[in-house]
Amino acid sequence: MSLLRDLFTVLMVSAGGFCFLAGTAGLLRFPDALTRLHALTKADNLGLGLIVLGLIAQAPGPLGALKLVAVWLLAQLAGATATQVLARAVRAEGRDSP
Amino acid sequence: MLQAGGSLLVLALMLPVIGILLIMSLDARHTGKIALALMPAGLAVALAIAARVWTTQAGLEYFIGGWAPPLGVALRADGISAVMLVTTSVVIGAAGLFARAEFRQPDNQPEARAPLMFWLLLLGIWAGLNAVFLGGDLFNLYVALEMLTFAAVPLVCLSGKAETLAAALRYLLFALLGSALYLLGAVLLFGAYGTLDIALLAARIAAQANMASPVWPLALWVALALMTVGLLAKTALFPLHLWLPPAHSGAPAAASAVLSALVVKASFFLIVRLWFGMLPGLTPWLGAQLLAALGAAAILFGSVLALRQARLKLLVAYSTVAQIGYLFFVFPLAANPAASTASAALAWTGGWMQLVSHALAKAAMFMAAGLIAETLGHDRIAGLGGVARVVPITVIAFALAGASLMGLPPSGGFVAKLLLLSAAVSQGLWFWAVVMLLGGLLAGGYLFRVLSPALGPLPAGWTPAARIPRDRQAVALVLALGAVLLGFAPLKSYDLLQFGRPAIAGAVTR
Amino acid sequence: MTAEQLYGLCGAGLVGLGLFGLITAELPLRRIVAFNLLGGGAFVVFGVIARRGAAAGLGGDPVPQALIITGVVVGFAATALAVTLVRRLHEETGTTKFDQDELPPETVKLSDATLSGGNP
Amino acid sequence: MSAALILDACLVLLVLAVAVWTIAARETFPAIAGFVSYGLLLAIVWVRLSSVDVALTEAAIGGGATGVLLLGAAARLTDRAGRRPAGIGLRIMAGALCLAITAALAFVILTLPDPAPTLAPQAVAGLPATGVGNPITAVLVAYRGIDTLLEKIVLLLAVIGVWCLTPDDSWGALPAPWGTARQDDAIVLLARLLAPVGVVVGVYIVWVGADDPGGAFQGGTILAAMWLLVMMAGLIAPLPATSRRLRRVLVAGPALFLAVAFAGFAMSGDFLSYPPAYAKWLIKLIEAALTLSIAAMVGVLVIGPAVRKR
Repeated sequence: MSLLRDLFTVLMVSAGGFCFLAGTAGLLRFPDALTRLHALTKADNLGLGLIVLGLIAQAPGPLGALKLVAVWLLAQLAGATATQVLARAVRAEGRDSP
Repeated sequence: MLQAGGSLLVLALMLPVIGILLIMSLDARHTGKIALALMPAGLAVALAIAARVWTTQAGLEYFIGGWAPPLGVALRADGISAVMLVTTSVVIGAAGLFARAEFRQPDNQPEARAPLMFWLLLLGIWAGLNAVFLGGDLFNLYVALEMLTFAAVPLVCLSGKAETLAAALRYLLFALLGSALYLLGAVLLFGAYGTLDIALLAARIAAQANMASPVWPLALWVALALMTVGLLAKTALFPLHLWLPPAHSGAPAAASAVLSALVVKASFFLIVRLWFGMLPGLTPWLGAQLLAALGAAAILFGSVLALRQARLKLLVAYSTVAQIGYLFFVFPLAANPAASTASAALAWTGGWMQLVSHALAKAAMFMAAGLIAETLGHDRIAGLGGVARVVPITVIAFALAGASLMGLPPSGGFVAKLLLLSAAVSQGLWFWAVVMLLGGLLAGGYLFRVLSPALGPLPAGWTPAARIPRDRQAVALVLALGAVLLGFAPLKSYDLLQFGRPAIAGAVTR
Repeated sequence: MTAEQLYGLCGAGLVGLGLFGLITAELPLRRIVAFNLLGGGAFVVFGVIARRGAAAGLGGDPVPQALIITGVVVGFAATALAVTLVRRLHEETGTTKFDQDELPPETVKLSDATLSGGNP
Repeated sequence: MSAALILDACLVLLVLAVAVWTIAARETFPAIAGFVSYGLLLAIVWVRLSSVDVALTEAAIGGGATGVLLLGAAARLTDRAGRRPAGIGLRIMAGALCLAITAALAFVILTLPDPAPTLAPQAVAGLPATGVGNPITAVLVAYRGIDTLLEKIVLLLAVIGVWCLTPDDSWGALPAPWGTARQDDAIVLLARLLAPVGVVVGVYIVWVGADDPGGAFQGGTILAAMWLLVMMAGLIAPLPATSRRLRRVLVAGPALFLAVAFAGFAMSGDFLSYPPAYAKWLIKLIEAALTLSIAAMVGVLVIGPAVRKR
């Protein structure tokens, strides 16, 4: 049982890590600010979600699991707002096309 | 050592802090009154501490919260702390009286910035100084040094002029570099000895030195070097003096007086604490000579640059660079393994006399320079003609303070330099004696440059830019007189400096 | 090599880097950043010393750990003061650069200085 | 070499690489971005060094508040580094000096005494007298409470110093950048959603700080961040330096701390000592008041002074 749980965690966290890697690759390779933001947020939200999911399996109790979910939600909120503000700033400066 | 006298130490530390908290929470029109009311109280506490050290002939010690080091923090006062506490409260009090009219909150008007800030920062400096002179714990002293920096830097640019902002920024960067190096050294000492308490460190270092195996641990020397360099940057010892002249000459006169008289001395005090207090009898001889060599360079370089200044306040600031140099002769002369105990004690007393008399004289001088600049509307030395006819008391104060800086008898500066000189000669370190004499001559030169035109005739059609009230001039005069009268202090009173003094030179077993 | 030693070397390296930046950077803001690097390095060294003192069921010696917290706070206050100073200087002068080795401008020649004792 | 050590080595290399970038980057903005990630990486280093309390502080201050300060300044300053950086001679000399210092430090660190001296047993032994369970809190508020008290005065002096940099004609005016920030509904939404949560988290971190990692500073910084956020969203106005209310909040924590410290003379014989029966509650009370003051101090330090009217 414990082995199965550990395996689940390893899988999920690795998948999450891969998402982060992909997001970073997008950040570096995509041509302009908006597409970069797009790549970054998509991949990172998913990546963090997967990692949190993997870690919930290891959480000491329901309270710990709840805290992990809260972390994910807060990161979502912060990420979404930051992206929104950044995107508007990019548009305002007229740099949305390469 | 008792906890009983310790409440005095706490009070000395906390009085200025109470002042800051009161001013911040009460109405602005009380600002100056609160600060000025605390100053006699602070002086009384400092005198009480000195009296206790004098009568018990030993240091006071207080473990805060009853937690003994190494877990807790100790406050300690020995002879030199007591002297510094008294000097500090005298100079701060004088600066307060001097600034009273200049930094008065306007009546029936909205609160003004500069008066509020001046008094808060002055109290901040006072708190930081007392914390440095009483601190027994290296980290607590780090916090004290930062208090001092954070209060001193904004005072430099209180006027908000662009050149003072640049001077303040340069000062801050030097000071931060100094604190970082100091902290790093303290960290290493904790790693090697498991305590930050100076007395415990001294005991553990001495125990280690008596063991056969690794006698000179690298950690100790790296830490000492880092901390010393850091503190030298804050003391503005040549060649780390670049920040001082613009900072000290740009501040308001009352603030310059405190910065030049006291703030740079605090870090010097800590270097002495480390070299003598933490390493009793182990003071490295070569390092001590190196410090004295830097001091000698500071005397010559600072004096020559003072001679070349076109503006009075800068001249006075460069004179500080030079006078700081004398202090560093204490290291070789009081820690010379070949010197007799009596000769070492002479040098020790001479060094502290130099510190106190320079504090009084330089405070008087900056105040006088500020008043002269106010009268004339500028402080160009070329345009000082006849100023002695307008503000005679001020010029007398400047001249008396100058006499002490030059080391003319019977001033405090004379006694200080004489003691250092005779220690140097008796120990065969005559080259330091030559530098001291040369420094006195150069000081005479730059003071002559100021006094000669000041005593001359007034240019025709001259009108003062401002009227200077007598009481402000009197403050400068009293301080200058203090510097001179210090030379008349009975020899017996110098013993205070020796109480609780760590064993130095002669006592070393070599 | 132990993990503590590894992080200790990291701290030593950070101190060197921060110091280098503090001495050589041209813009004051970059010097402030370098000062923070230097502070970080010093605290890491302290943290390693704390970790080495793990005992009594604790993961590290709590005294240095607490002091690091105090130190970080003081460092932040220093940064705030320095940054505000730089911003005000920029507001007043349009630049934040100041020459490090420049002496105050108005100096007179030594030969003139000794002669100018009299009233010109 | 164990797997953990390899990971540690990777982390160390990453930290050093980011530090090099921060020093070497030509432009200021990327250098500061590097510094923010340096702060976050250091937070991980602190966890690896078993100092969760420090990690929380580092994340809140090193990466967070300091980063905001530096980024805010970099965005406003128009200075560029000159075409030629500092003279090559100076750089070589500085480089040699720094290398020597690093080498000396490294040598000292590698030869520190073994077993290492430690105060941990004494710190634990003193805990019952303080009534708290987190030894770091005990050090900060009891054993070495004087450091914490003076540190608050240092912060207060920094606030005073920052206010001192207000131009005379703007004394009493609102700090500009937050007052005139363009309203952005995304930020407004974030402020409305996050601020209540953040306040709860901040208070929670202070509350558990008595027995678990956390404390007044970490919690206070989170509260400060929430204050800044609602100001940025334009939901509340910033307070001017002349605000009596703001000043009283700034002073409340240190003043209460000082009052309790002096009361210690009467209650248990020593300055800054606590009678064991009430120690825990007194410490919680002090921490609560300090949290409020810290939040105000950090907030004011980040906002900065009012700028010149144009």
